[in-house]
Amino acid sequence: MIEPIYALLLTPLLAVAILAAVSNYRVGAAINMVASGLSCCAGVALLFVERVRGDLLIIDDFNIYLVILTTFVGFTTSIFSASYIGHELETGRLTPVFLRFYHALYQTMMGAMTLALVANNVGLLWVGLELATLSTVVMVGLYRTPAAVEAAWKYFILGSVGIALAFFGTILVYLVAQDVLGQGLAAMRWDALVREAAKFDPQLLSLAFVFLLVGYGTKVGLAPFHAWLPDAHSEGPTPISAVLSGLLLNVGLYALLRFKMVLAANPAALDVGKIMIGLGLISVVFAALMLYRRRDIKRLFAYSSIEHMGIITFAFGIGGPLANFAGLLHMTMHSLTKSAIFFVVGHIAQVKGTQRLDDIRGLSTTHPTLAVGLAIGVFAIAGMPPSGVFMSEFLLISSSFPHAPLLTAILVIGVLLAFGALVLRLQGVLFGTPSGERGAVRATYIPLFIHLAIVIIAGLWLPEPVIKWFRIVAAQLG
Amino acid sequence: MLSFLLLYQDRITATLNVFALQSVMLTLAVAWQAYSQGAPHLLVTALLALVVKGVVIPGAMHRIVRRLEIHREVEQVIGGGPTMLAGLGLVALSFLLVLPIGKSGRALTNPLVREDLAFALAIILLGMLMMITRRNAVTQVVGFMSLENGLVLAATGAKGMPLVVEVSVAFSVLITLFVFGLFVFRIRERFDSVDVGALDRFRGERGEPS
Amino acid sequence: MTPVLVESGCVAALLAAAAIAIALGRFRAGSPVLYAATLAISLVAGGQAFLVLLAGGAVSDLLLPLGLPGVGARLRLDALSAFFLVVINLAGAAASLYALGYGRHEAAPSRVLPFFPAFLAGMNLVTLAADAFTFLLAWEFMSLSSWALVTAHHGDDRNIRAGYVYLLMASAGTLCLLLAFGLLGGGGLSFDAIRAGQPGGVVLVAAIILALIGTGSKAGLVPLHVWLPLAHPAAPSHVSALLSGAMTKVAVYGFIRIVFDLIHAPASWTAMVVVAAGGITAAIGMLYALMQSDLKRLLAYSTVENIGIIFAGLGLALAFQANGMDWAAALALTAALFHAFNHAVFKSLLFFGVGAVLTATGERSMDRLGGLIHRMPATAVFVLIGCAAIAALPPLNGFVSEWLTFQAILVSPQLPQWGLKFLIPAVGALLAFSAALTATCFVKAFGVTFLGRPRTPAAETANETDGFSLAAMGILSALCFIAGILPGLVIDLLAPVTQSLVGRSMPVQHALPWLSLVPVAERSSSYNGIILLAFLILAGALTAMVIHRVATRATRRVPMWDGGYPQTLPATQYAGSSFVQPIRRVFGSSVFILRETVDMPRPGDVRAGTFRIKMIDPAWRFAYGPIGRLVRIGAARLNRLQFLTIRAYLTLVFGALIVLLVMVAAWR
Amino acid sequence: MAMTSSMLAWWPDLLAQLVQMLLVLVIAPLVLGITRKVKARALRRIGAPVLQPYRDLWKLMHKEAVLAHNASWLYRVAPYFVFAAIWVAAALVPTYATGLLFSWSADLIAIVALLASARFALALAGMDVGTAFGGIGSSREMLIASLAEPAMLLVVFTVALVAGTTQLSAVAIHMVEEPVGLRVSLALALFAFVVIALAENARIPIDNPATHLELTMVHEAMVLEYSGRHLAMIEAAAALKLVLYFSLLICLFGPFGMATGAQTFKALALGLGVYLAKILVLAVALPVGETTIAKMRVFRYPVFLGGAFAAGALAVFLLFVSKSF
Repeated sequence: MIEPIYALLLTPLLAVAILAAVSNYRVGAAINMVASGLSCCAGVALLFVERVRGDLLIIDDFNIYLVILTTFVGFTTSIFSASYIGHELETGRLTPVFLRFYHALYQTMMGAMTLALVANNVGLLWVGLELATLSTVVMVGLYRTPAAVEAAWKYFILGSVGIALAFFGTILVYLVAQDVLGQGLAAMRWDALVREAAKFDPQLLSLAFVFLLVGYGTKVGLAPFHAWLPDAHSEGPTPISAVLSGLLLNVGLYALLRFKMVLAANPAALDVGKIMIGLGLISVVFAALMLYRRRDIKRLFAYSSIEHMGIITFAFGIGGPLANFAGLLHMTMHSLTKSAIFFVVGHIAQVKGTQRLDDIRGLSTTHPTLAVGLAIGVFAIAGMPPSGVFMSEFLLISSSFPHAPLLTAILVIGVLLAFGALVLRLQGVLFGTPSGERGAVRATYIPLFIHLAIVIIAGLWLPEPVIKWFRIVAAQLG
Repeated sequence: MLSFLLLYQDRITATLNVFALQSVMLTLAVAWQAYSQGAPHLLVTALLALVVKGVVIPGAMHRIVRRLEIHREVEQVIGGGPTMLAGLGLVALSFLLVLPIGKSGRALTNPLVREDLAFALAIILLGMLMMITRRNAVTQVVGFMSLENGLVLAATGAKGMPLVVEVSVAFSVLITLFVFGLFVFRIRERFDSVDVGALDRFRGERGEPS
Repeated sequence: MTPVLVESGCVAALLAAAAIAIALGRFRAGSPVLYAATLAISLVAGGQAFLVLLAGGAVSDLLLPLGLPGVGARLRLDALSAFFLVVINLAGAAASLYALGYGRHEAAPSRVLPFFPAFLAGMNLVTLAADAFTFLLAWEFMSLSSWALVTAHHGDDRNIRAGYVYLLMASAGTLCLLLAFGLLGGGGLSFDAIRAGQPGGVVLVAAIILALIGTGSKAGLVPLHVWLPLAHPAAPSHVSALLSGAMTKVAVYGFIRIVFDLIHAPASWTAMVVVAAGGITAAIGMLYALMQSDLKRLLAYSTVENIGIIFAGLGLALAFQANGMDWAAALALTAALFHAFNHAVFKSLLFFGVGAVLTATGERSMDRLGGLIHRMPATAVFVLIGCAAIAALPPLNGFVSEWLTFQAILVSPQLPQWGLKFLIPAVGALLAFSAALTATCFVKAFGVTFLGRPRTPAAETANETDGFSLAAMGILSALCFIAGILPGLVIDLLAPVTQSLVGRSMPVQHALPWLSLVPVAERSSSYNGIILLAFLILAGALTAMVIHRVATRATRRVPMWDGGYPQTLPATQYAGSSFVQPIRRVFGSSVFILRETVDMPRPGDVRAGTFRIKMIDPAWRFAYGPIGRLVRIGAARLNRLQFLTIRAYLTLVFGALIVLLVMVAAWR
Repeated sequence: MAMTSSMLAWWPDLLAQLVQMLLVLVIAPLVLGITRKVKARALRRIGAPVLQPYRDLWKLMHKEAVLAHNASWLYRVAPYFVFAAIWVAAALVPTYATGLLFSWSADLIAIVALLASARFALALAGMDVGTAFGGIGSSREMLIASLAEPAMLLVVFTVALVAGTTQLSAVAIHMVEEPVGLRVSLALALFAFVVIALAENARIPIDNPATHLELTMVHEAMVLEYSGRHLAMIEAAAALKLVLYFSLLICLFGPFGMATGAQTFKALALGLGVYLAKILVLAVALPVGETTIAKMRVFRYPVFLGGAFAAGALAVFLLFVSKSF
């Protein structure tokens, strides 16, 4: 019996090799699904084996659920994309050749992200993230329309600058660590870093964190490093948008949080909380206002992703067990909900033949099921009960208001603004005289409604182990 | 440091040459590091830097430039003077940042690291400055490259940083080059110049009433 | 089988009904089945709560392993929730009964059926919730399901806009409540914990204000009332009845729960705020109700007025409580609760009546109706009773609760604070003013709609509505009478509630001779509905008999006289807008922003003259309009950021980096 | 007190009550006749005999009622209801004795509300046939009412502040037995009350009971369609209302001589005499006052009644200043 963690890493690798070879897209999609399913199983299997804590790899309370989440969403997304790409082929937006690319890259990205998550080594983490970014860059440019190329280009430049800065930050961290931990891999191990953080040079550590913040912040899509995000979401294939919003942002945030743990363990270092609060608030308010003028449905939800990343960053910036708990919960809920939204949006765009919000009307009369899915998704993401997002926002606001009334007030205003914009657009899409052809949908609702069901259940009841993990991690985050 | 030259240049080919020069300097620096730290594997990095950044990339860039018949002079957004001033400010800032390190708490073992950290920081910042002051895709690439140079400098300055890092650096640079070439090429075939500003034509939602 | 278990079972049943209704929506017979189910469930829930209230409001708890980690979902049934459960489920049952008939006319039942039970479930759950999370969850769920009902008829853009405004206001209110709970819940988010740990000073005040805003936005306090007149017309009539009759009461419940139960010692000046808000709301709401010609909008604004009266009563209770005058607090609180009950009854009744008119004629604007008393006699009688009740005319129930409120106001001079001394009589005058305006308003509403001559063919050929609707209206009218002539019974039912909230209850009433009503002391004031009613009937019948005996009873039917020059055109009758023209003239300049444009053709000119009135609610002009504009401008400004070049974005990143670096450099 | 006493021996009280009911009913037309006569004399006219109102009512009752075709049941019921309501209200105001059996079943506010319901019914009846006049009448009537009620409440408030009750008999007792003395606030309240009374009884300057010129009509326009016994009921109700307000005035501001203590026959007789005298005075004073002023335009009502409102408010606040709780 092989260790699940290696299965976790090897499955995508094998899949890439195979997919690169397979030319038939149906087979490719099938393999894609199988591979993602296997990694998902591997991820779940992690629960039942004892925790790994090696030189390169680590499994602890923090990343275990993120791994499961990532592989799970990857799995559902692969199911969705299987039903999605068929339509794309018919409309001729994609050719089998590109699909070959697509599937191979999909697995690359999944593997890279998993790697970044389970890495116990700052360098390895960085490699994984970079790999994931580059593969998504190519996928964003997949349609080869001018807009797509431009989006990919933008994504690429900003992404690689971010990468470079993050790398510099990583080097600095190593520099700061090597004095204490000695040279070599030892100085890059998470557990070691956190353990010894108190002894580090605060100045250099803070400097490092600034670079890491800007670098990985670009991945997370915080304003003002967000520029790549909306275009990349709106121009790439929808499954990729789902994965970007649902997973990549999370992984970037994960990296940031790991480093925040290190700084939190060093009392003399710069108080990063304030910076994160600032960035978070900027992102929330900015994104909320940007929502009002959107005409492209996918771009709309891309901005909503920015807003939520802002909320999460704010939560971790506030700190404290409750706020951190809320942040973690919000991370999870957001990735589930947002990917679900992108599933349904993808189908809507296909049946209506457009992504322009103005051309999508009266969905509730033409495609009730899609309409219901969209409505649930949007209300869930807007923080209406019963959804996990509501629970996390409840925790966050109610816990942070007494301590930071003014900041929380700003946050609340931002949330309200975003809510207004989303509902406005939602009503525009759902109601009114139907537009476009009422063609039948060939959509798989399974992933969509599985996600929504999880979100709603989580809004009413959280399983005990999850609460335990969150509590522990929240405590570590300080 | 040679980055100033980079900022100063107004012609692409010249820019490339200076970049090659910078890379060579970097090679020397890294080699020196290798010698001083007595870490032979850094020589690999030096060699890597020399070959890739000193020879291959400039060559490739020249080829691209030639193939695209890009008009020779670079359109700068800001004039040379202000750019230089900004560059000076950035260098000052980087030194300011690095100096206090080690004062507080445990001192870093050798001062060399600190200086070379300062230089690396400076190069990185200057590289970014270059990226944002130039319109031209190729020069942006060059700016990015010099940024990477700074990284390598810093990486090698860090004692005994495992090999995985250099590998990843080189790896990233290669992919970088590959994808850049890809995109420059594509942009070439889509638009009639590699002017990044031209891309804005293709953005939706401009000026639509709410 | 504790009561709370029964109630939560009813909630679960309602939710299940909602789930089933998704399937039922397709069948023809679906809607009667569903409404029958909701009727049954509401009766069970209401009956259980009634029993609890009769038994003196014994508290029963339930802790579900759901909800917030560490807190759990706590449900509790005490006197207060029991009373509001009675109110809600009474309205719910009536609405269901009504909908058994009315629901047949629904065009798209699949848009209404699933959400109706969900809405009821949400309202019930709010009153049961005993921790902040469950409370807000149910609260938002209630808003959401009712939003779906408001936008059910989405063909009309106005309905969509109504839904939007409604949901936005609701969400804003919820956020305010959330903040309030954040301030109160220092020690924990279960209500017990909140009661235990009391913040002091400015925090408490902020919490109270936030709670007032939060619940007020749902109840419709001016200037947070703007969604009512939009949302109530949009929804189907039985839903409008629930929105107006039940949901605003849930908001009142929320306010009482937070301010009276969770917070022990409110400052006296918060009472001033509440009283003033109530008085202003009452007057403004009624003035605007007067100006409406759309019957449903009129009822919506009148709901605003009644909410004002209720909040004035609550404010009085706060004032008395703050000064330790328990008995007066009990009186004021009883008045407020009694009025909440009454309003639920007669407002539902009136909405049902309007719904009947709507189905019979397809018209909601009174200026296109008239003479319906001949075509729909039964409906006319019930609506007349409703109008009389809401106009606070004895011997109906509306009068009793307003009378009690006035009694509470008459006690106010004993308050030590001068501010309150001077404020409360003024508010009392405002309430009297609004009461008189209410009479005017409903004379207009009933007179123009049911009396006179039909103004359109639709009104001429209207037919009486179905039996279920009439049954629902009849039951409610009967309640108006019973609560009016036997107020003592209701007040005694309220005793446990006030007992639990202000530690005192009004003197026991039902033991008094002649079943009369003595709020404070027999010497100061008393009222007896039965005797008045008996007197009226006696005197009326007596005179009628005498005259018919002694004098003649001969009558002759002729064309109307009208001062000798009868105008046969129905259009020459006084219409709604002309009826209130004097009042419009009197208050037009001060309260309303209105523009009258008269276009009178010169003699010999054949074109028709026109007369237009444009009225804008100042709340829109001065509060919501500017906010909307601000957001739009901000969005437009920021939107430029979408169109920068990559270089510019890089510059942003670079700039941010530099700023952070400088921060680090400076921080050391 | 009333209730408890009513428990013990309530026959005398019941008797007093019945006498009171009949009394107001009987004297109402007379009062109306007197006012008309006095007014006529003041205008240098002979005027109709004092007993004319009785004759009018009698005649009207025996005429057949003429109804419009589309008059509904409400139109026919309204007059009786109005009459009954006002009669009951009048019966509950202590006039010559406080020991009425049922006076406690409705306090001052309730009585005001009873009048309001009478007005409600009448206004509806005015709109029933669907004539322009009816509409005008109802509309203006309701306007006046809604302007008058706040002022009325303030008067009530003042009285309640002085007497500590809104129970009319209790107020009367308090005014008689306690040393209330002359208060500025009471005077102001009195002024406000007079204004309100004028408005409510459709007297000059608000309305002119004698005119049938459509522009000036308010009350008369509302009942323009009525005829026969229905009209008789309404006329009688109007007369009763006048008496009611007179007795309210007396009971609130000048209840001296009223039989407050033990209901001995002597005391009752005395009270009755005093009461009739007071009524007579008022019935003379009213038309005299009326002849000195002119009817005002509809849109000056707010100013007029606003004055009443101001007076009432002033009265309340003055009381706060004078009384220090």
